[in-house]
Amino acid sequence: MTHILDTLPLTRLPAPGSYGRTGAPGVTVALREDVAAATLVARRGAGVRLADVVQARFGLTLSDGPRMAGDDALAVLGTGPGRWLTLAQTRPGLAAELASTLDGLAAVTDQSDANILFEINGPRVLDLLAKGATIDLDPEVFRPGDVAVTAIAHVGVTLWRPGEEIAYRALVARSFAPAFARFLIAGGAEYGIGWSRRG
Amino acid sequence: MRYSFLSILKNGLTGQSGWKPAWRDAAPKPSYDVIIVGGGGHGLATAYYLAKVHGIRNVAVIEKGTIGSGNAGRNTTIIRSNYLLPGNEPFYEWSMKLWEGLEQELNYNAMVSQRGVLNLYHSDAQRDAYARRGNAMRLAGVDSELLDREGVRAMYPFLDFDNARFPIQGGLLQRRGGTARHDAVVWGYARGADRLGVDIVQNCEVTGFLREGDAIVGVETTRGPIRAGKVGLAVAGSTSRVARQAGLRLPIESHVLQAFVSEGLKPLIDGVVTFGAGHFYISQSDKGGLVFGGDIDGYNSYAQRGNLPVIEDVCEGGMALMPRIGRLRLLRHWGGIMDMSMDGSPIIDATPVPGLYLNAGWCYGGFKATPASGWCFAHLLAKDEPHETAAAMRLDRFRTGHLIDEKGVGAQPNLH
Amino acid sequence: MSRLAKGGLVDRARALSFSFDGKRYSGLAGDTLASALLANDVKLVGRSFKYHRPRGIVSAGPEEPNALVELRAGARREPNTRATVVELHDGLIAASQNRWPSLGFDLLSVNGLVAPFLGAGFYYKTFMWPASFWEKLYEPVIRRAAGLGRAADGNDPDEYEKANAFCDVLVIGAGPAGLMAAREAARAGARVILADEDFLPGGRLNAESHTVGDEAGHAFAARLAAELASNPKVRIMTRTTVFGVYDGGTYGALERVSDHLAEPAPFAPRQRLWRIVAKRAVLAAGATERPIVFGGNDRPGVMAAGAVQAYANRFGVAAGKNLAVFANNDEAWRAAFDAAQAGIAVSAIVDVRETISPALTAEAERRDIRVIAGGQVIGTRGKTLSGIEVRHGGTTEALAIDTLAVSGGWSPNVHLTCHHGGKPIWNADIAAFVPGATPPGLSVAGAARGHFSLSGALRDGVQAGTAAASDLGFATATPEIPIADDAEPAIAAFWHVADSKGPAFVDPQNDVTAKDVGIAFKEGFRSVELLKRYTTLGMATDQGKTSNVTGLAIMAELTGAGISETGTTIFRPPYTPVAIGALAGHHRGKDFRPTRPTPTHEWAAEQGAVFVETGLWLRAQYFPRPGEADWLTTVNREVSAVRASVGLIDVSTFGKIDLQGPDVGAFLDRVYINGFSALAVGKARYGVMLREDGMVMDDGTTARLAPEHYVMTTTTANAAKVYQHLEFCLQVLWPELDVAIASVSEQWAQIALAGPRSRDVLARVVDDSVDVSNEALPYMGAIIGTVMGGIPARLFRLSFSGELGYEIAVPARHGETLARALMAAGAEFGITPYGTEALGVMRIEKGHVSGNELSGQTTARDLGLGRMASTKKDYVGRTMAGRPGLTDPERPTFVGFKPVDGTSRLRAGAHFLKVGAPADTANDEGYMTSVCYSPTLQHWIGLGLLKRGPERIGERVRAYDPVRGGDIEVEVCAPGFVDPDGEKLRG
Amino acid sequence: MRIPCPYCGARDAHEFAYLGDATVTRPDPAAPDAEDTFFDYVYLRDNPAGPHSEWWYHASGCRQWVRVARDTRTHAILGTELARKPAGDAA
Repeated sequence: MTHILDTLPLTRLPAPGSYGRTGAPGVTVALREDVAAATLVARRGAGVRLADVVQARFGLTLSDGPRMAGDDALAVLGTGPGRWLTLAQTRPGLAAELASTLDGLAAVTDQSDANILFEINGPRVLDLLAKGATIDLDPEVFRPGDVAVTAIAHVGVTLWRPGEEIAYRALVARSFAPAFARFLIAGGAEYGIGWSRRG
Repeated sequence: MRYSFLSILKNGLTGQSGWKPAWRDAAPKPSYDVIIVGGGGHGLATAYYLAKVHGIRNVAVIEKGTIGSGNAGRNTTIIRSNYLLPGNEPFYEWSMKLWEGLEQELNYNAMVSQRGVLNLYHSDAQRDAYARRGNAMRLAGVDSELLDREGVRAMYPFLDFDNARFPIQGGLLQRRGGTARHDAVVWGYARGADRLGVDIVQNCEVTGFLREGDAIVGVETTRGPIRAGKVGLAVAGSTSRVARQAGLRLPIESHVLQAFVSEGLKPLIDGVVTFGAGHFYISQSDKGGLVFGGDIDGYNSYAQRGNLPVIEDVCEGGMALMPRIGRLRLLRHWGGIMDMSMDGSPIIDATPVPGLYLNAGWCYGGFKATPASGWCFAHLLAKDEPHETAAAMRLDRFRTGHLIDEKGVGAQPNLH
Repeated sequence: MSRLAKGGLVDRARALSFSFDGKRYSGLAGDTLASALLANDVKLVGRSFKYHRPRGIVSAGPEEPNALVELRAGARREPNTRATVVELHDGLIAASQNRWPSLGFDLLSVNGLVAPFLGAGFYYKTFMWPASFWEKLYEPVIRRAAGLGRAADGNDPDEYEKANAFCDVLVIGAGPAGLMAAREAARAGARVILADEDFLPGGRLNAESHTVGDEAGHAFAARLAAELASNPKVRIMTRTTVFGVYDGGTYGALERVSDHLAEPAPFAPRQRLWRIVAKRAVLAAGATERPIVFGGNDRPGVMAAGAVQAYANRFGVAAGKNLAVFANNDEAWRAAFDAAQAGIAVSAIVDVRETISPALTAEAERRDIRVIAGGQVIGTRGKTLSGIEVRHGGTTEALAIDTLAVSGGWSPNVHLTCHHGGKPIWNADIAAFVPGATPPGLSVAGAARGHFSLSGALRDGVQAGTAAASDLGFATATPEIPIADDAEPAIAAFWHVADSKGPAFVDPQNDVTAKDVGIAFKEGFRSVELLKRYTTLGMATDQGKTSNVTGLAIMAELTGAGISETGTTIFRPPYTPVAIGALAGHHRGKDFRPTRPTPTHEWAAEQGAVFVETGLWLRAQYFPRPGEADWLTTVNREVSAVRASVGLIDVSTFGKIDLQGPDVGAFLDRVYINGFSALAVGKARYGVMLREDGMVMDDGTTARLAPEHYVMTTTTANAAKVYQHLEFCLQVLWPELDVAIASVSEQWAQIALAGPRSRDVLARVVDDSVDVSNEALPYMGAIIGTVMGGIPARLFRLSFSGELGYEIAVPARHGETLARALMAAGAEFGITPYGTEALGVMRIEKGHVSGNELSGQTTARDLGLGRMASTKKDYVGRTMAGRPGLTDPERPTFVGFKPVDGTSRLRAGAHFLKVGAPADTANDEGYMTSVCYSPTLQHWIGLGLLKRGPERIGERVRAYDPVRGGDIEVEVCAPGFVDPDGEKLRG
Repeated sequence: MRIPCPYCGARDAHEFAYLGDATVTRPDPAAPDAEDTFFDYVYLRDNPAGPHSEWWYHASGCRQWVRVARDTRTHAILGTELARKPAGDAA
């Protein structure tokens, strides 16, 4: 039998459609490439002032742990000590805006093209993610707003849970995105995967 | 007793009643000319050659447990002399030559089996690196062949040539490489040394050193003090622990290397094959088990066991290279403690402490070195000068910069 | 047929057809292959390893030593599969193994005739004469005779996958103790995983006939399993073997997802490897019945008593028609009673004990079973068993039976407790090894801890589950302990009928006999470790589950040391063998490792590129055109096109690191051998960094985009390593430095444009505001601008090729657009896409070092870069680079080479010898690192490391390449072959 | 092996890259005995059987260098801390 992996592209993202078991999909994946992103690294000794300015200007609390604040319009994810990833769906000038606002407080690096965002939902989403994530994603453990920078199937992933819903976002480096897609489809085929692209 | 067809016939007819102990379980005497600490292959071989080659027979091998219970019994049994650097290659080739006559020398069948060691390459750069190595081997008078893809296919048609992530381009073959039965090597040397008068003292752990001034004149053990003219350490895996008792701090870390064996099978893999695009190498024992391994776990350890990531990494390599082994089963895995030196090569040298000699730093390559290690360490102990093939394996090379770094990864033992 | 008329947990309505050795049979849903074979009166199922003796089914579980089959066929063939754990499916195909030509008539059974000569260790004592015969004659014969089953005929067609699970309490084994432990932990509110290797939870509850309260044991198990299944915090994993205990509470487990099917359902894996991280674990793995060793004990029909009981109770199968029991313990009596209850004729119970519980003897009497107390079986007969010889009270007596149920007592399944080095402890009262030190977080309950009675197991399970939960802070209620109808069974240790008839097998699979243990004793292989290694005792596929204890007990008898003092070998993972494919999961074939496409991959594919693996990346290697004879023709064309006009290549794979902060300059001064703090804004500089041991780690260009903003490039191969090194320097060595770094390797696509017309092409893609003139963007200039109508870009004037060249970085999504725009802009100049081969040719022509030279064995000085090193500052590696061994002028040093005859092909990897010197190590003067055919010079050129190389320009040396038959003379030359003064670069 | 990363929480060891002994400190390169002290720093190790202080880099996580105290006989993790305090703690 030809396995589903043999039918998927190695160097491109898979085409929108259904993969694996037919019927209502157990997992749906939506890709977004239209999200502006920037890393934010606090200057030495400027962490407190940086948090104040971000709070004042963007209304977001910089977490000192792997947590997110904000929403799709503007979110900031803790990815390391004194280090955050900001994401925004409708702010193409995010990095420039941050750089000018936070001059002297943080190093800002545009990453809008560095990653592909995967929105992963559906009733079997946890079963699928368990096939790759070596962290405990139990909804009572990995709570709304939790962020994890981790590795899944040899691919580095920034994974978070935006809200109460059992649904996740995964940010994957552009060149690794096809490999991550292969992981999702190979593991999710038994549940049926609905695959789409947005933005 | 000598082993022969006759001895087997006789014992077969007499209900196997005539066999004698292969070696004496000796009690320690108060004093020896030379004490070898460590009853593994290297220590026993050293004692054997001290007695055989140098006529020094008042020798004890002191072992904290039973002989061969360390790395000698925890390796993947490969023998080869396919090294690159001039500091290593003559030594390993000398070892290979000793392997080639070992069984007749010892009157013990160690199942030395020269079925070839093939290192695969998957890129032009890797091919060039293997060419460099193969040519270095030829310069040292050692056999080597650079195979292309079809040459590899002819030997191992069932490797993944068609769907590989990193396609096989060819391989460096040493036909004289192969495997030997690791336990039998230990037993053969033990029996040989014993017959020449060496005392093999088991369950005797060294707890300290006897000193006179700066010099070491013996060892303290769990079975009492034993004096010696010279003390040689051959305790790879525990070198730092033992050497610390003599006040030495060494360019060595202890790391765990896992090894694996499958259930027994009818013959599948003739020689030794090493994957060049991942951490995996494999051979098949005469009993039919696939014996395989990969990378060290990568962290300091004395625990003789490793963890799943490396187990998975090794099996991923195995499946990438030979996808028909998927349904074969891993029967056992275990870990040995490697003396990882800071440049990936061993040390056979006198130490700054008079009377104390060091045989250490074998990384994951100690088994194949067993005969030459014993030979050269015996030479050093007997003559107080290095054997010509081990002259580069000095302890001070890290200070002087005369490193023997085959892999070129520098002073990071877990990368060697 | 030996299927009983009623009883058993099989589905009598669902018949399943299967074949064994080509013959068709029928079994029932709920059967194992072993129970189905027994139901069909198939008793001979395999041959032993060494003597090829006929063997039958011994057990009803994973400890099976004999009943190994090749399951399935072709590419799905699974050798050495234990028939006792194979769940029967419709259409199952199995074949016996290790026999020729047939199972019934195996020619290699002649080995048995010479068995007297083939004792333990005989291999070591012979086959040495003459030496050359080993590989040619002896070994091939041994190899063919050894082994067991055959590997599959093709690549494994099934998929495997991996998965992770986390829980508070992992319970291993769903027998009585496990079920109770899981129930208590779950009731306390813990997240529980209950894993069992069987397809039916219950363990021995399904095999025995006890009642719990007023419920049949198996009904009790089913009810409890259902209760647990309904709890959302509990996951019951059947067909799942926890095989290993690793660090940090990580357990390896194998779920046999599809092995009970002919082949996996669409999209389903065959097996799934679980990594279970558990805060606590309860090992409730039960116990394994041991044999008693006596002459002829390997004959098909000699079975474990508990197995006979399991086949009757669980599978509704009579293992035989006429049974005797040979035992040293009470449990076996229950097996006899259950067999009798199922309608099997029980001729006798032979118990080595003189004194037996009156309750048992009364029950035997009631069932009209003859009791032979103080008796021993001393021999057997029949191809499959037809009778035994019993010695008792000074006489011997023959009994005609077809099945002998043997029990030497039970060994707790302590395996997992040994995985962190714990040594089991001998408990003489129950004649068994019980767990010693356990891995952190793991406790043991039930029979696995030596509590062999059902009541004991239930009580122990309750306590273990409660303790695990309360240990984790869960509130536990006073537990309710179910009442079972039994007490701890009595046993008298007994191992070996010393003077029995015929070979007495300790390890039947490896054909290790009691006599072999004796040989090991005589020859001094007396410690358990040496015994194991010398005789191969316990090293077969069953890992000595039934033989280890017996073997060492016999050795203990010989040495006179007690079993306690003799000790046991420790069990290593896995508990039962695990398919290699499962440990690999999806990571095989193309998915062995991720494939990283460059931003211009699709464009390059359209251009007909041939791709090459560069680490995880796929890069365009060259772009063949129709009619080109070979790759060299293509590469020559690409190089010539660049040197004559212009070409482009994607260089996005280089590592790119953004550095910001007031201390970046000072930081770079410490990581590079040369200085960067004085680099002007808008300029780039080539830098070399060392490891702390003084060897070159990496090289690349770093540009200063703003006073406090630099961007570094690394080689493709070292991108991650350099980033990690920089973080080490910043976080560990110099935490006071205010430098922030971020990888921008994925953010920016970078395309190199090279050739005399490259400026013309560049000028057409940059926006009007950007001046790329020689004045505005001089050699080693770096500016920020926009291209293609507002796309932000970083423009660097760099060259790897030696030509006028630029690198243009744009956000990665625009990389492909940029490639197309450059192609369009350069069309009139014949712009040519080139690949890594042409890139390599041009850098060799130019004499740049690259990966082949950055071998980790070279110093900056070796590579001719020593003069770059600053003497005015410290930098990583400086001190160690000053060691005599690294500054020795005799070290091979970087130079160029060309063939003296002007035509010979050069080969990288060739070694240099003085002309006329013998080809040996003493004369080895270095080696060729890189070669190419130079279309510019029209001959082969090379780079390499030669002793005192730069002093020997013009000298001839031998390039010796015996592995490819090469031996030519080459002339040493300066490494820059093309435009050595760099005029093109600056033009 | 699970390493409790001070930032990310418990993670499998495969997410980390190992460097080794964290008790050694880069010496003063200007000191007259720098060659000796660097030799010690780069090459000599206590290599204890027991508690060991060592550097692990959380390569697949927060990319922090973590000082891990671990027993080399049992692999038990005794404690972890970041090599560098976060920038928020004003220096």
